[in-house]
Formats: sequence, C-alpha cells, structure tokens
Amino acid sequence: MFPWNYGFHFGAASVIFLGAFYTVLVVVATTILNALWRAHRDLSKGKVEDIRWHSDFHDLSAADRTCRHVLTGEIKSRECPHAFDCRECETHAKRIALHPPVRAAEAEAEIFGMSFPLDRMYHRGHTWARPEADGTVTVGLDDLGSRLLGTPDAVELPEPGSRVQVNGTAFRIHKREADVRVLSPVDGEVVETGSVDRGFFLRVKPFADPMDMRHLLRDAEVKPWMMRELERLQLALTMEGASLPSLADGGVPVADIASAYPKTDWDAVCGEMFLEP
Amino acid sequence: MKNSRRDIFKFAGGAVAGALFTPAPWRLITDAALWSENWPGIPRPARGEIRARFTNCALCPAGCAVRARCVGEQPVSLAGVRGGLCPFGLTAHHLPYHPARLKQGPIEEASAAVAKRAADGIAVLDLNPGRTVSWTYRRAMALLKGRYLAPESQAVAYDLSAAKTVLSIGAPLLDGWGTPANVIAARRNFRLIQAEAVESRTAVLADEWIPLAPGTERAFAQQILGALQGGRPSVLASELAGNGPSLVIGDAPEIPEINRLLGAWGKIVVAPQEAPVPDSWTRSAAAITLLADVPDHSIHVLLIDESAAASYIPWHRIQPKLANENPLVVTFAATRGGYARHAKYALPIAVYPELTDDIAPAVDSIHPTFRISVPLVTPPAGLANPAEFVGALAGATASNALRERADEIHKAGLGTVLTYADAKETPVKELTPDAFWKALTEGGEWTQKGARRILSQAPGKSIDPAVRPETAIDLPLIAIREPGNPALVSPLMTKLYQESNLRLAPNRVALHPDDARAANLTNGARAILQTRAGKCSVEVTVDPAVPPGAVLVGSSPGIQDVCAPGVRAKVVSA
Amino acid sequence: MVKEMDKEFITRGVRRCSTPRFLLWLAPWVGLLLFGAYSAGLCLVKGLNQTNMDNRYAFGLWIFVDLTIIALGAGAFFTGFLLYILKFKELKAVINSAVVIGVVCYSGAMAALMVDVGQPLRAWFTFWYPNVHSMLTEVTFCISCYLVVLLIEYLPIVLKNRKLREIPAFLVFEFELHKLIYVLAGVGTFLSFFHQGSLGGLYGVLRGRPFAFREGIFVWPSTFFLFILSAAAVGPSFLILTTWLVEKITGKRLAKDRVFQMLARISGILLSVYVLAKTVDTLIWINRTSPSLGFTASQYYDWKPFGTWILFAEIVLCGLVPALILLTPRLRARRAWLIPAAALACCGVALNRYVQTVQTLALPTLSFDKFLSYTPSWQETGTVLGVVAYGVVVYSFSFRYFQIFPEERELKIEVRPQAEEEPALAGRF
Amino acid sequence: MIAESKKTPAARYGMSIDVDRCNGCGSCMVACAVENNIPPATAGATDRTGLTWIRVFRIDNGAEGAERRSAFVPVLCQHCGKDAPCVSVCPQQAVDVDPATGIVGQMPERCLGCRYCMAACPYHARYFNWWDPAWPAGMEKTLNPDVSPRMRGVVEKCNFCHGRWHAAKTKAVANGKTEIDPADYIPACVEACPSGAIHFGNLNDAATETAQGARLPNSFRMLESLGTDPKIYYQSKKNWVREISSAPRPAVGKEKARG
Repeated sequence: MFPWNYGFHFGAASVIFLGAFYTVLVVVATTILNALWRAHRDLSKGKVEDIRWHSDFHDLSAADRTCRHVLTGEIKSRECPHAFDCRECETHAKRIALHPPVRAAEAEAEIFGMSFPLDRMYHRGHTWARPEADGTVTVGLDDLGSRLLGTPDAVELPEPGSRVQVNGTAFRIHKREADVRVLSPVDGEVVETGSVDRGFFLRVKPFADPMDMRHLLRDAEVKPWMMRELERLQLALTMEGASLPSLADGGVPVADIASAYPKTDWDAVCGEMFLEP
Repeated sequence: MKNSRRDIFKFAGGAVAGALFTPAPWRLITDAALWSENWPGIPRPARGEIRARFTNCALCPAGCAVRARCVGEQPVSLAGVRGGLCPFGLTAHHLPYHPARLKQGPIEEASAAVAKRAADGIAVLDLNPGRTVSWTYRRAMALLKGRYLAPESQAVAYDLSAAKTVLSIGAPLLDGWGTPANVIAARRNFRLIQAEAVESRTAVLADEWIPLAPGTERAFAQQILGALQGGRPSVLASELAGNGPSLVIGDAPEIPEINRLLGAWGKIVVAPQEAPVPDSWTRSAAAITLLADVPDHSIHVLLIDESAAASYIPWHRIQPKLANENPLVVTFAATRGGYARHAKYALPIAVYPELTDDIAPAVDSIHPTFRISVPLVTPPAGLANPAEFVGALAGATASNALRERADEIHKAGLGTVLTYADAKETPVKELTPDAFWKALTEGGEWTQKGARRILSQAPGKSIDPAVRPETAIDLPLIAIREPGNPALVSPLMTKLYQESNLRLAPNRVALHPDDARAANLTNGARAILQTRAGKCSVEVTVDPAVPPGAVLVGSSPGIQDVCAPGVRAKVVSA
Repeated sequence: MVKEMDKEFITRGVRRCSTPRFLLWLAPWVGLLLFGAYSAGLCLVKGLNQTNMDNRYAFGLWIFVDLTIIALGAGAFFTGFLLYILKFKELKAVINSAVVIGVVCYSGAMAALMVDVGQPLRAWFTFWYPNVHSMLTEVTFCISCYLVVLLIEYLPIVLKNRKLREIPAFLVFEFELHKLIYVLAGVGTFLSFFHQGSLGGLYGVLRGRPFAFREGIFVWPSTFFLFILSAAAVGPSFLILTTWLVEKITGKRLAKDRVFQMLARISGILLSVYVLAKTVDTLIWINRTSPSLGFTASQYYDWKPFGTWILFAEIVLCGLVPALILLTPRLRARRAWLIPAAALACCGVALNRYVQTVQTLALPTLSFDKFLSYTPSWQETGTVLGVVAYGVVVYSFSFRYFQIFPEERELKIEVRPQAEEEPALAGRF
Repeated sequence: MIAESKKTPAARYGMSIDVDRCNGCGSCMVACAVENNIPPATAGATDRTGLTWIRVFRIDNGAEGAERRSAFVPVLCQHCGKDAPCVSVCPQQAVDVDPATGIVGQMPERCLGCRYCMAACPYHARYFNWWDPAWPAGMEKTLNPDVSPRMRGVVEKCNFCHGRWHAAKTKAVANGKTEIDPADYIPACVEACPSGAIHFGNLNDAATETAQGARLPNSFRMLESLGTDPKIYYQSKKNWVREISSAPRPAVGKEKARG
C-alpha cells in the first residue's frame, strides 16, 4: 500500500493500480468533506429554512410546481425554476412589466363560498400577508387553509423577536394526525403573535422597507390560483381515500373540511395543500 | 481562556491529522500485522541445540538403524541410517505421547496374584521371541516349571541376495517382510513374482503380479509343488526351476518342500543364527514350545509379552489352552487394544524409543547380530518391566541380562561392531568390554559375518493335503489380510489412514464397489464384520482395487480375533 | 397507540401497514437472520470445518452466492450511471430502490466473504500488502470502496426520512450531498466496472483450470468483459423483478410502466450483446484456448451431470430467449412476458456464476482425479439464508421508512379503483 | 544478501521421482508431516480435508479384473517454474517464488485463507487448515524447532522443507561459503523414502541425479501442456503411467487412468 511496506514494487501495475485507488479515495473523501463543509456553511449562515423549502419544492410533483403565470393562462406551461420566489425571476419581472396585474373589481373575491379579501397578498402555501399602517405585516391563514385545518388542535407560534423568512416555517399547526408547517410569506422579525380568534397569527416587522412582495399572488391572480388549488384538493382527497361527496360536484368546502373526511389521511392532504410533501 | 467543547474537538481533530504525519500510526499497523501473523494458542516448538543420537528401531525385527535429531534429550525427528525408514518407524518418537497408551496398571497386585498361583501351571507367551529377554523367560520358566511359548514360526532365515527369482505367495516382501535396506538392496538382483489376490504394495512393484482368486493361495502352492514333483507341468514352475536360484516365500505349508525341490533349501533358506548366549543361560532354559503344541486347558497362569509383537495370535487360539477354571492372564502391553481386552491384569510397559531391549533377528538376517534399542526418552514412572517381573517370580535377577549377553559376545571375540555415529566398523577383539558395551548403547550393531550354517533339518514332514474351502452361502466374502501394523502407531499415521487412504487403517475393511453396493455400504460407513469366529465393528473403505468377492481386512487385534486370512466373511451395515 | 407508533417516521402520503403487522412480517426474517448469524458464528468460532468445503472444493456455495448477488446488485451502479451520467431522467423512479438493493447485495456479499475466509481479522492485509497482479486484490479494493460509496449514496435516502430531516444538520447535509451525488455515481461506475470485471477475471485467469481459463485483452481475460456486460444486463432485470415483487407483496403500484419498459429495453439490448459476446467467447475457448492447454473442451461436458445442456441453458434458454422477449416491445409490455423474461435473465447470470465457480472446481485436472461433488452444510446454507433475510429486513425497513419509490404517491390514485380486490398480502409493509 | 545471490548462479531446485520404485508405503508423507509440524488429523478430517503436503495417490490403468494394474504416484507442490498459477492470484503476496532457488514459497502468517490459490492450483497441492492444529498432550514436545506450526484458516503447502534449506544456508554462511552443500539440503520426504524413489537437487546442475533423471526418455511432468513448467519430474517405464501427465478423460466407455 505504501512504498515502505513489504513487497512493494515500483512497477507500472503498482503505480496504475494504487494510483487509481488513491484517486478514488481522494475523490470520495473530497466529496464527503465538501458536502460536510457546505452543510456546515449552510448551518452557520442560517440557510436551513431556505434549504428545507428548496428540498421540499424539489419533491413537489411537477404539476404542483407550475408557474403562477400558467395559472392565469398567460403561459401555456412552465415549471417554476425559482422555488416560487418570484423576486429572483426575470420572466416574472418581464411579465409584470408587460402586463401589470389587473386590479380586481371587488374588494373581495369569493370563490366557492370562501372569501379572499384583496387587501392582502397570498402565498401559495395558503398564507396571506397584509401590510399594516405601522409598516409591519400581519400574516395569517387564508380561508382554504383555515377550513383545511378547521379549529386547530394546537398552534406552535414563534417567539416574538424571532425571524421568519419567505418559504421558511412561519408556524406549525396540528390538526388530527396532521402536523403542518405553515410557510411564511414574508421576511422579517416577529413582533407579535396572534391566534385563530384574532384572525392573524403573526405580526412581522419586515427587514427591507418597502418590503418586496413580488412573489406573492394578488388581485386577479387569486381566483385562478384558488380554482387550481381546489382541483388539487379534490385530487388529494381522492388519493387519500375520501369517498364522501367530492368538491367537483359543486360542493362548497365546509368550515371544517377535516371533520367531513374522518377516514382520510389528513396529514397527507394537508402536506399536499401546504406545499410540504 | 475558556475551552468550549468545540475547541476540544478541534484539538482532537488536529491531533489526529498531525499524527498521520508521524511514523507512530503506521508502525502500529505494521505491529498489528505482525501480531496477527502469530496467533496465540499454537504450540511453540522448544528451541535448543540440535544433536544427533543413534539407536535401533525396536518396532519390528528389522531393527533399522536410526538417527534421531534431538533438541536436548527430546527426539524431534527420526531418520534411517541406511536408507529410509517405514512410516511406523519414522514417527515412533510420538509413541510415548500416544493418547491410547496404557500408562498405569496394578503391577504389585498382579505380581502377588501370579506368585500365588505360579505353581498351578504357568506359561509365558513371548510374541517377539529371539531376544535376550526371551532367555530370561526361558530361565524363569525352567525354575518355575512352566512353559515358554512362542508363536509358530519357521525357524529359517532367507538370503535374498542369493536369489535370482523370487515367488512370493502373498508375502509382503517389499512391505515390512524383512529389513527394508536388505530387501531393497537385493531387489535389483532378483525377478519378483507376486501371487496374491489383491494388488498389494509388493505386487505393484513386482515384475509380475499373478492375481489369485481370494483364498486360493494354498491351492496355488500345491499346484506348483505338483508341477515340481513331476505332475502337471506349469509355466511358472518351469520358470522357477529354470531361472534359479529361485526362492518361494509365503505361509502355505507346501512352501518348504517347494524350496527344497528348487534347491533353495540350504542355499537361500538357511538356519537363523543367534548371537552368543552365556552357557549358564542355555543350560537352565526351558524348551521352546509352540503354542499349538500345548495341551488344551493346561495353562492356569499366562503371562503375555506383547512388546514389539511381531505377530498377533487370535485370542480364540490362545483361549482353549487356558484352564477352564479361573485362568489368570497377565499381559504386558502398550495399549488396551490387544490382549488387555482378555487379561485380568494389563501392565503398562515402555515403548520404543523409551525401552531398553535387544532386537530379535529379522527373517532375512543370515548372520548372528546383536542390536540394542537404547532409550532416547526417559520412560515415565509406574511402568512394568516384563523381564524383571518374570525374573522376580523365579527369584532370578534379570536387570543386567543385556550387559551379560554383550560381555559374552565380547568374550567370544568374533565379528565386528558398527557404530552409526561415525559409520566405523571395528573388530570386537580391538575393544574392551566397556568400549564394546558403549558402542552398542550409543547406536551400534554387532554382526558376525562368518560362514553360514546349512540347515541340518530337512523340511516337510507330512503336509496336510486338505484344502477344505469353507462352504457358506451366508458369508459371501473371502478375507484377505492387509500386512500388519505395530500395535501402537503414531497419531500422525492419520496421514496415511485417514487423510489419504494410502494404507488401510487397522480398524477398516475394504470392499469392491459392487460388493459394497450389494451390502448397501458407502465409503466411510460403520459396519460389522462377521465370520464364523464372531463379529467386529469396522469402518468401510470402498476400493475398486479389492477384487470382487473379497474383503481386505485391517490388522487390528479385534479384526484378527475374528477374521483370519482366507476365511469367509460378511460385512453388514451397522 | 402501538399501532401507529412509528407514524411520524413514515413518509407523508404513503400508506404503510400498522406497526404490529410490520413486526409480524419481519419476525420470520429476523428469525432467519438470527439463524444465519448463528451459522456464521459457528464458522467463525469453530472454523471452516463447519462447512462441507474441502481442499479440492476450496470454494463453495458462498462464492457462488457472492458472485451472483454482486451481479444482481449491479443495478445500483448501472442505474446510477444511466441516471446521473447519461441523464435517463425516468430512472429517478427506481434509483433509490437500486441503491438499497446495491447496499444489501454488496454488504451481504462482504459479510459472507468475511465468514468465507479462514482468517477474517487479516483481511486488511490485502490493503497493506496488496499484490496488484491478483484479480482478487482488484475485487477486494473495488468492492470495499464501492460499498463505502454505496453507503454514502444510501445516506441521503436515510437522512431524507421525515423525522430525521427535521434535524437541521441532517437536512442540510442531505441536501448538499445530493447535489454532489453525480460524482459518487461516477466513482461508483468506475469501481463497479472494475470489480464486476475482476470478479470475472478471478476465474478467467486460472491457467491451471482450463475449464475456466480464457484468453483476453491486455491483462484481462475475456470473462472480465463478459462479467461486466452480464452484470449490467441483469442489473435492470433484477430491478424489474424486485419492483414487481414489492408491488405484488404490498399491493401497490410503485413505478410507472414507462420505467419498467425502459429498464426492460436496456436489459434486453445489453443481454443480446452479452449473448453474442459469450457465444463468440465460447467458440474461441472450445476451438483454441482449451485445446492449447491440452484439454479438449468436449471432455468437460462428459462428466455427468454437467452435460452440454448447461451450456445451452446458460446461453440460449437464459440468455437469448429473455433477450428477445425484452427486445420485443409487444411482449415486454405484458407483465406475463416481462417478469419471466427478467427472471430468466437473472437465472442465466446465476447459472453463469455457478458454472464459473462450482463446475470449475468439480472438474478434475489431473488424470487420476475424480469428478467431485459437494453439498453445502447446513451452516453454509444457514449463512446464505441469513444474508437473504438480512436483505429482506433492510429492504423492508427502507421501504417502510424511506422514500424508495418517489412515484408511489402519484401512482396511488391509479390503483385506488381496485382497492376492494386487494391481494391478501396488501399493506404488508 | 541480494548482491550475494546475484553473484552465484540461481539454483533451480526440483525433484525426479521414479514411479516404478514407489511402493506407496507412505514414509514420505509422514516424514513430511514430522518435519513440517503438520498436526495429526482431527476426528472429522477426510482425504479431502487433510493436510498432506506430499500425497501418494494410487492410480490404475483403468482396466478391470486381471488386466488391472496400479502404481503409486507421490504428488506434491510441483514448484512451477513459469507463471505459477498460485503466485499471481494471491491478493496479499503470501505466495512468492524465491529467485535464488526457484522454490514457490507460502507464508501462512501472511495468508488470510481466501483459498484462491487452491482453486488456481491444477495439482491440488495446496492444503487448508480446516481445524485448529492440535497435538495429543505431550506430543507438542516432538515438534521440529525449525518450523512454526500454522494456525487454523490458512493455506499451506510443500516448500521443499524450507527449514532445512535455512539450516543449510546458515551452515554454509557460517563456513564462509556462498553455496550450500547439496548433502546438507535434502527434503524430509527424499530422506525418508526407503526405496530411494525420490531424488532432489538443483536442476541447473547437470551433474545431479535429479537433473539426469529429468532428462531420461521416460521422464514426464504433470500437465506440462498447461505451460507452468513444473520442476517435479516423474519417470516410469510403463506407458499407461506416463499418460497421467495429460488431461483427464471421463470414463464414458473409454479406457482411461483414474485414481
């Protein structure tokens, strides 16, 4: 193995064989060390939430990764290459520049009996962000999200003062067997926590002022997105074995959908809907 | 400075990385390699200066000269001085450690019991006659009015070097028959015809092998005798007569007469000669009685000397000679496998190379010789000395007999002594008695190469012509005997018996594949060997070299007790 | 709540049986595994006299099994190679399964080898004093390196477990490692290429065994290349077979038909190339190699029971026939053809390994040798069964807790309508 | 040491065995076992699991009945001179060829017991320690001090009594000689053979009996067609015995030699 070991001959065979062996060792070791070093760097830079989202996003089925502009029918098919962070997206920027989002006619969109006030912006993980007058942003579950989780069994909110980031965990909600990580629509520092009854869960002081909210859905985008989400919900329910009247029949999602499907794997349904495969 | 856990990890990591650049870990690996190359638990041979010591092998009458490589006093290998040794002799230095060796026995109790009943009718059965101790027995028996018994033997010696054609009827000529060095030296000069049922080790090297039907050796001998006597001519008989001097050897009773007709009697077949014996011994010695000549039920006390037994006599031939009521049998044995099975007392004896004994002349030894097997290893305590035991019964001291005999030889002043260490031959006349004794006990041989004596007694009283084949439908096989083994063999003989099947192990029988199949036996199976005389548990070897209809039997005492050559036998699955 | 004890470890959205049921399924395999451990323990403590191998049959059941499972485990390297290097994206559906099979096969083979050698504690001498001219050195180096690579490839699958990835360090490491996985796939391909080859070379270089000896290119006998080809050819077939088997046992659909078809096509193409090469090699061996060593090839097949039928079975029945089926789109589209063809291909390679190891040693070389037979002792068989049980246990665990088939969730919906007529074994995992 | 062996011409030790003189007594086998500290067989050992560095095979001409003839052939490591099949296969250099003597050596201390060399050897001259070596109590005192006993799980084989070679070499060096005296170096089997069937010596030295035996017209080597250049030469005047040098032929209706 080494020139000083018994029986070592400096021949072509030895040099080629051991050369290849050491190369393999070096390559494998380098790869591992590289991965470890990168992981260490990520951890120290606090990129865990970012990576968790990227990893989750990567595992979403292709249909779930559709670009928002496909939902609105602007583009025929496109998979989001930026993990739903449209702030980095050139296509989005161009699109916005070409067709500024149409303001919706009413102040509130009603979709299958669910209300989506348009004073706020929606994250594809079923949260909304509403800029407040004091420069903070309130974060809450949208109507579909609320109905999916009904009255939560438990809510785990971050401590005020902690940080949340876009697509990172905002808070956790337990409902039946479901344990859902709700994704944050904004970057910032938590200044106040709410509750189901107060209508919001977090009040966040954004890092950047004004806050960049390009990645959130708004106005006319909400409706097509919601239609798509209901389709997904339908699919998820079917997949998880729901046998009760399906939504496609025109049924309106009840206030507590979970209780309507007692035999369904609610964890799987929520995972699907809250973008957490 | 405060040390965090992190700092400790960093330090440890740095230390490990740094250590890789020192020789320590590499050295450690190499040491681990060396350690694993020498597992513990394996015996370490004792080291020490190696020197050669010489003796004579006492395992059989061949008495080969032996050079022993010894570490200190312990022989670690044996080799022949004149040519190679047989496998038994080569490994004899293992015998003292044989697990089956008899190590303890009630010597005093036996002595008292024998002494008490000696007057009833005592006998000594000497299975290795012709030794100095045999004279001791004869003297003791004369004093005790007992009998000195020897197995039946032709009292002849053969001068192979004088033969031009040798016909061996089943004799293991090249496989332990005589002294290997003599036979191999003579082999170049004679044509060897081996007539035998199985292609034995001798038959393989014979110039011609005549395959006999099993059990027809006697008929074959009769045929030759008939041809020589002018009956139906036979090619073989003419060859023997025409290509003389010819010699026929074997067990058939016709053979002495054949040899006489061939002119070998007196020329090749001569009288065995003995080294000089003190007059006082010959004067007061009991006669040699053949076992067969002893009246039935006449022996009340039988002492058997099995040491270096040249042959084993089946128990069923000894037993009828014993008194009906409570016979006392004492055997001097190295193992429990022989007569110890039938004896009241089995007394342990020294084995070669522990023992001090002289060696009876071999069948091909035509000159008087005297060779002593001197101990290379100290015998353990608690062994019986047969000579002293028997001598003590008669009130005679026997412990110095060998020296007395040597002094007698020296007194005669004839012959020469060959010392193995320097390969020098010195006339006895030039030596003092002590120097002569020293030469004998440090590895030497006395021989008197004088004029040989012609046989005075002509052979062939009346030969029982009857060859009555045993008729037995229930015993389909005919036994053939593998040449004998010493009673005790080295554990290393597994190389030949078990790890290669080169030799048939003493407790085995070999069958032709067809016979094995008929008896539903496979190689290595346990089986029962049955004859008219009884049964014996054996292991089976399936060997196409065994002729169909025959069973080649090993030489263990158990098998010999029930199965003599030529008898009908059966092997059944155990 | 024993029933749902391990719920939080199970991938979201897949259906797995209850914990007691899973334990019930594992019980016999764990029993077998313990029996195997006992058998192997006997061989390690008392020595190899516990086996029925001997000086003439120096290799036995274990080597045959090792060679076979390493060939079958070749799916791991070959799928990785196709997916990460040649970018056959569809194979993402089975790559995890392939890696688990690889880990199982290679670690099982290594374990069996450790029992097989007389002094396992000295195994590292091969690294310390390597004889670079020995095929076995190449095998040892490559297999141990490749096992390390496989374990590293297996790591992301483990770390991706739902519960484990909640630990940030695991999550991040898995993410970063997965990004570099193509490097490992490349290294794995390189190593596999050489050890599959040198396993073939192992026997091909035996000049003293004209039945196995082959001429070759440079330092490698032709079996070197034949083994690589055959391993690459049956790796995908074995993946088809295992995936199908798991589907049958669990009553779930795990991979899209497209994946099966692709694997079948790859296997078919490689298998036909292999059959061609093997035929040419056999002809050269019969007509040139063997006679030049003084052995007429026909004599090998005169020792019963190893007649020429074995050659026919190896090349035609278990080579050409499955190759043709796998190459015919109409036939391979139907499970009734696809699965037997894949099984035949696997049998073919097993037979080839059997012939190379067992028949080689059975045939006499000296004219007074006997034709030998050998039956493995129960300790040998037990050890092999233990390795099989170990494989089943590891695979079952992996299947239950890790995402072995990423398409499973998607395919769940398609199997739904038949839910009522699920096979009895449904939900086993 | 290396410079020294370059000065003197390398020896090529070999044997010449006269099959016609071997009566199969087995002395060579036990002498070998004594010399090389080979343990006696364990209870379960057979002729396929034993340790017999030199093994005498009984062969026959394949005929049945009266035509059947046998011979004994001692088979030991043939010390292949060219492309020894066992040397290149050992993964950890436990097998080597001494260029000074041409002896194929085996280092059991280095061996991990993979048995690849055994599969490689066409002469089946390699043996594996299937059992822990065991001697009856006390018998370990008779072990040869010049040879280390081997442990279970390693391969061993004939090395032309390396212990004896070493002793001879030491003696030669002590006497200020570069070459060992042929009389000092005789393997145990050669010494033990009662019929003198085995001759051992330097094949490069044309004067030795061994080299002369190798040149006899009825001399042959086992499986010479494999091209391994074995250094054990056999002689026999019998045609059927000489045929054992060639490949085996199955017994399907053909006359053949078998063991």
